[in-house]
Amino acid sequence: MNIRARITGAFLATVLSTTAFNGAFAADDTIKVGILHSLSGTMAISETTLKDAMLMLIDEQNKKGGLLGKKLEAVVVDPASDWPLFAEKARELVSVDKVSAVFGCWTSVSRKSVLPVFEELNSILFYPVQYEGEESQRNVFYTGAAPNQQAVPAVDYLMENESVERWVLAGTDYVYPRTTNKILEAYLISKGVKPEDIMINYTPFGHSDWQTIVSDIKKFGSAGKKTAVVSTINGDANVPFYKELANQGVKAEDIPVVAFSVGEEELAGLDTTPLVGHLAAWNYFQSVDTPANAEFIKTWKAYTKNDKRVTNDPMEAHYIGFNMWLKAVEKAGTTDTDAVLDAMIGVSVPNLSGGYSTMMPNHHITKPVLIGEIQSDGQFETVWETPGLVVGDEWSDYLPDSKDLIADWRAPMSCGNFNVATGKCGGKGS
Amino acid sequence: MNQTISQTKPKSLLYLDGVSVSFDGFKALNSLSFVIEPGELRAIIGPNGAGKTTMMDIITGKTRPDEGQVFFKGDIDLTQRDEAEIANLGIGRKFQKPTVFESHTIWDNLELALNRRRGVFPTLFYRLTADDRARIEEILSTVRLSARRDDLAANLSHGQKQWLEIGMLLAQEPELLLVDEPVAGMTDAETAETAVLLKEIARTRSVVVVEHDMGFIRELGVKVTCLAEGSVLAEGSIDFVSSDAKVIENYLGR
Amino acid sequence: MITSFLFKNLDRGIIVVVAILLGLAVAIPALNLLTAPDHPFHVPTYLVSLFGKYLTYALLALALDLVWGFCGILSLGHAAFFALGGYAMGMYLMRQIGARGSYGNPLLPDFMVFLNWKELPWFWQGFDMFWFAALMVVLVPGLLAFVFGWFAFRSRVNGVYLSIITQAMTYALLLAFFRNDMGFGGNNGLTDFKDILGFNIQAQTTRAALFAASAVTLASCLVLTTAIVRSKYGKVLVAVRDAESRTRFLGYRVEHIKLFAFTVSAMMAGIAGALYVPQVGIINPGEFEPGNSIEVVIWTAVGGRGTLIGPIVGAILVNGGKSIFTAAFPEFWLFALGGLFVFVTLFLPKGVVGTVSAYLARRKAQGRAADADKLVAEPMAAE
Amino acid sequence: MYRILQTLLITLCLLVSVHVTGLRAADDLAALVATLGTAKLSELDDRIDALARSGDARVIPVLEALGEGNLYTRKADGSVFLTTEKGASLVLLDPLSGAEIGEAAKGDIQKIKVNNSVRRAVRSALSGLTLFSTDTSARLKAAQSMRQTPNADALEAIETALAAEKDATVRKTLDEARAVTLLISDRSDDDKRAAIKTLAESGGREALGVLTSALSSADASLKPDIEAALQQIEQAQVFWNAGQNVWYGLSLGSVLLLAAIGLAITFGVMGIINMAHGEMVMLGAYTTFIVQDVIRTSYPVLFDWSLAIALPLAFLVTGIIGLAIERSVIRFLYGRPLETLLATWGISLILQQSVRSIFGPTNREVGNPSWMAGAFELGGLTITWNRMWIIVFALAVFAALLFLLKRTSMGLKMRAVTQNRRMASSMGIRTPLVDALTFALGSGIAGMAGVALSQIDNVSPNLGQGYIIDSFMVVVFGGVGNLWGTLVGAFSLGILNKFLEPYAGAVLGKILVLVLIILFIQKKPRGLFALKGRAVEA
Repeated sequence: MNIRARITGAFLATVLSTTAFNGAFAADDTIKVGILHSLSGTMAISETTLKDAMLMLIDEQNKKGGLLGKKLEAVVVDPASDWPLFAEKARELVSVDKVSAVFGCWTSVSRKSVLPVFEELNSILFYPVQYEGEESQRNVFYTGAAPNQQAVPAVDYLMENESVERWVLAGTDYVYPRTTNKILEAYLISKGVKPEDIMINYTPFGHSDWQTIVSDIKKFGSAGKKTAVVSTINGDANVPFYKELANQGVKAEDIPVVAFSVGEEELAGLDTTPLVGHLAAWNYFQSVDTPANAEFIKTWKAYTKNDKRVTNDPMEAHYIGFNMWLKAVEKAGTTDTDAVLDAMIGVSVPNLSGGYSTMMPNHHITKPVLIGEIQSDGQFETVWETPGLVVGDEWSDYLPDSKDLIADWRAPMSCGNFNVATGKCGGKGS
Repeated sequence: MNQTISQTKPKSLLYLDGVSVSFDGFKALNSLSFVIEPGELRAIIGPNGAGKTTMMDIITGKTRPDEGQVFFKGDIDLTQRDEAEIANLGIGRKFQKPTVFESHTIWDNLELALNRRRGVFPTLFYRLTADDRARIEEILSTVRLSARRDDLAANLSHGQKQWLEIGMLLAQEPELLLVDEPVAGMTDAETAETAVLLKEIARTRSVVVVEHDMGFIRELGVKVTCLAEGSVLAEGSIDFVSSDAKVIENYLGR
Repeated sequence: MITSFLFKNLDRGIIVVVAILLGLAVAIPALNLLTAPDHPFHVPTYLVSLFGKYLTYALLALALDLVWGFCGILSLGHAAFFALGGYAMGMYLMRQIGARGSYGNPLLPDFMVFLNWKELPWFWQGFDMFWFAALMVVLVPGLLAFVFGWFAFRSRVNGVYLSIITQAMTYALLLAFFRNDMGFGGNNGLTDFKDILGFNIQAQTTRAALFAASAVTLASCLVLTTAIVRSKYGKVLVAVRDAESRTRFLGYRVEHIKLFAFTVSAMMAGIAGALYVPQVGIINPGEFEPGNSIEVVIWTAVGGRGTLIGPIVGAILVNGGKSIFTAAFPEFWLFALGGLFVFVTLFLPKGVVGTVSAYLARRKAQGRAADADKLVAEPMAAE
Repeated sequence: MYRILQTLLITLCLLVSVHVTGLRAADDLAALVATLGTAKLSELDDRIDALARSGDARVIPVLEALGEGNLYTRKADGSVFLTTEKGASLVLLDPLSGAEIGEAAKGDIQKIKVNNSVRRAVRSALSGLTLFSTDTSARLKAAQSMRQTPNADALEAIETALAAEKDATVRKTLDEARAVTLLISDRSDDDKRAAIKTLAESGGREALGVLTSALSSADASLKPDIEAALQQIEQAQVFWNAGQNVWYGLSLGSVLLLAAIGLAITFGVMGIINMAHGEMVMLGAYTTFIVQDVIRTSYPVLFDWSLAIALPLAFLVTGIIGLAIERSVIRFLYGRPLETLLATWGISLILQQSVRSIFGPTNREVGNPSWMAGAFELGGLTITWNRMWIIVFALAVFAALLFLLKRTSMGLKMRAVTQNRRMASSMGIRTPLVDALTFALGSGIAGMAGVALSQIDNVSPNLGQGYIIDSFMVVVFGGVGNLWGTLVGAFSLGILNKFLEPYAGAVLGKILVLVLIILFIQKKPRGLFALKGRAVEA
């Protein structure tokens, strides 16, 4: 017998048995919650915070006595910013660790990668990040903003309050900016903006040399019309972008930049003094002055033992999503997926900006939209707010192919892409 | 001189005329010309940097000359061909440092060197025939390595590696063999045996030997060409060359 | 026939590995499908896919070993061939979705509808047929490797320079596939697959079948590479690795020798990618990441380059470790992984398999112990 | 004589008017300021306007504070204060006199909210008020602001200021501001024609913008003039654009050079495929962060010196880490370059994760010292200070390294060891020490590069990953083992990239550059400045 072969066999056997028995020994006196956020790799920069936030929420809930009389137990894995690994880890969480729900993902591609897993194994995912929409899946709850909860109101604000006539839509070349810009372009043209007054620019991930593009923006902005930049630039590339803006002297008073992916966390890496007045659109700012938020920030700082840790919008989304899930499980009296899925729709919990967010039948939630200006202390000052709550619109009304689609997961329709023109559900389960 | 050389071109085996090459301004060869006849055993001597190795590089296609002509068998222009083509034309080369395939057995080294079709597919579907086997056995005994055929070449002594390399060149069945310092690092006994071996080989083909060891060259007893600063200094019998004043000054005298 | 003792030994090892692979191809699907979930020998579907993925990685590592371990070409772009094979398969799977996409467009994949494309680009034609896609799985990476290798080997780009330009190649492809204008789904890549050859891709039986297909493919490729490596051509490959100019002066056209191995290796990598995609359910430009190619090199090194079993063992070891550690120590697994690479290069330069087989050979035949070392001699010794 | 008289007269008038209004409106002013506290965001513009019209210099600090978001109002009564921090509470100052008038807890008072339109109003109000300031830079700022946001009402004030101005730069700016303002005023067409001419001569994008917007509203008779001026400016811009691309290329090249130069030592000279090189750069950037953090909390006055302090520290920190890596791992791997790739890749994973564990995964803030912030105009070029200093720094590092290698005995030993280890060792050079120091030098230089890169990029654990591939491309493109090759390689790739970017876009441009590198290596398999001859082949 060959030792090499023996070792190979032994290894396979070990992996097999250890992982298989993991599942067999799953304790029954706790309810497990999966946390699927990258702790290493390129996305760790954004996602690690969300892991901490979830751990805190679970911790707090356990202090309040857990759920259905059981303690909650967090299961943390590291999908390492590797998209196929997201699918593998999701599968592991659901089928090996037997978690009742998973909170996780940041990028669209990671969500796309795990969708089939949740569908196949019939489990629940809470997705906390603003995204491009064009999706509604039975097993996923979207607690971040859809484009109509962020992008469109921001553009409205700039048109009305800053009388902007010329638009630069700058983004990283991936689906979220592409879609958002497509929606915005259609929206702007419907509002009478001329196509030549719209400049669209895409850059690669992690782009760090912004000299040419900032100078192009300045050039575009010197045509005698008030110009604004709508930025869907992704996380990492923002710091060098803002540094270049500041250095080339693009002031918010002249060419304001409104961003959809820049929050408190991103600004923590920047000296914001030269950026005062640039804008961001979110559904939550740390500076929101409500008792619930003050409490949340206090708990967060205590939990992380760091007085400088900031809070941000996706954290609030997890806060809302987690509380909704708790409520739905209590309502259903079980963590059984189908029962919870039914119970979720219509659940309403307080958000951190002083109102209530409700889970709609399309698995998106209602949120207020806030426009904030960057302050010199790295926080946002809310300068405008939608008068009421905005319902997340999964299929955009401004895209020709999706304007006829709606999602409604209540029986009897129970469909994620119902075509109101043809009266048919487009594809079962997609 | 050029005129006499060009007359010899058609019947010569190897013909170099006015070959020059320089590296970063350093002239390694300076209008070098000489001729090797079929069946000739020629020794080449010269101080370090005289251009001996560069000359071999030019003949085997490793280096392209800046100017000058190099012809094989009268009309084959070697400057237009690469190493593999030149090797397949029948020019074999032994390196200064013995270079054998250390992770192959002695047998495999010879099998690889054997003059058979060398394309991807012929080698992929190659089967060892009785003829080939006999040929390898023969070479093994010629280079006195029969007993170690299954050993890895890496485990041979320095002298044995030199012999293996010579054996590989024999397997290649070249018409012209270029041998760079074959006895460097050998014991006296090995040196003497190598001289016998080379003379044996030269019976069936032309051989050019580059060597420092004057004793060895004397033992070979052949025509000697002395190179210095990239061109021919003197040519003739060993006694004639070693009494040449320029050679003494440039090489032997030092 | 004269074959050295060691080769005989290795051949036996390969027979054993092939047998194990074929055994697994039967046993794992059987244990998954035929036993009840609470049976002690039941293999959960989750593990079937996971092991299937490891096997495709093993195939990729084997492909790399053919060029690196045996020919000394350190390609830092092998993940590119893997990804191209994966994309070819992904395109087939996308076309299989048909009208079941979110927008219900019978012809265009969702992401094209999304980006307002009106018709299918020319390079998507034909991918609705499996045979065509299967052909592309080997042809596209093969052709890229052939063209790339043709230029690089002819110009005698060697060693580190070659490694760096293969890295440039995969990096350029990464950036290109990220572009939404390319028509390959941009950053999201291709996903949301439904069927393969008419079978539901999420079905337990399909997964088991895919696992079996991976195991059988790996076994066949192992046999194929063994045949290549054991042939005279294989000896020439090693000769090129150890003493390139010697080989050239013997009259071998080194560029052709290298080109063939490089192309075959790329095709194998493409097949690995094609088997990988339906099992993980997504292919996206992240697979072109230069870091991925480096990881393949590391699997091979950990297992033992220049041995055929080594890369297979290495790929399974490292990825198995990654699966376990990312769950067990999510915060610290990178320390373990990084430490492993340092450890292996410092203390196991021949890799796990190389070290074990050298040790075995020493014990079994002490007189010939020294030879055993050279079985996995340093490929870089010459150049 | 006449001019002096005129100036005197104007000054006198101004003084008198300020004095008179001052007497009359001391109370009015305080009342006006007080209204800021209770105004809604939409009403603020009018209040600011009213304050500006008072023309009182005491308004300036109030407006400045408002614009910067430093003006507070007491929640209880809506009165308005400037504040300074004092422990947990704030000291309240009277906005007009600056006198201390008490203290308040932070919760009791609140910032007066401003937005961009308020800031714009503040800016234009301030420019009117500071146009006659005695401080040249304040006048320049005012003039620039007026040029940027022209206001027809201010035309006469500009002309008055222009007549009195002595400083050439301010004069030029004022002149342009006057032209811009004149274009939107109701002056005669001849005056406007002259203004168009002034603008055409001054050139630049701002003039382009002003003229373009004037084109739509101008009289038909003026249009040909404007169009001609536009054409003239655009022609000049073509030239400046090319210049701008070269500058951007140089700047990108300098970043590439900085990133690659340490690698040119560890990889180029020593032959180690150092995948942990990027992490050395990252550690240098984190050193800068720590230095700035200490300075910020303990010695804020030193902030402008933070980079100067960070540089040697970064060199030391990364140099020592490099030394440790060499001693513990790399020294066992000499002669096996491809294995160094594996080991250093492992090290890079460990370093990244260590930084992530210690500093957290998020970006850390590294600020620009004042001398690295902002930009200046050079002809039609906008040159940002940070980019310029980085170019200077990159070249300085390069020169120092060249000097070290070519002119010092340490450099001689380094070259000797890397070229022929055995020979060097037999000549009595302690090769292990030289190896260790060479690797430490390469790492230390990477760390210094990190200090510079922290000024333009994210300081996050991923920082190094972004540069490692580019660095290898630069070194290989330039020719391994040749510092000059690295220099030329970095700048040519930088400039090539920047010339491709406007046509092909950032992504395609980068792909093209990579393809060109691949093709180039076919042509010159050993890079731009390859070593030739037999030595290389051995």
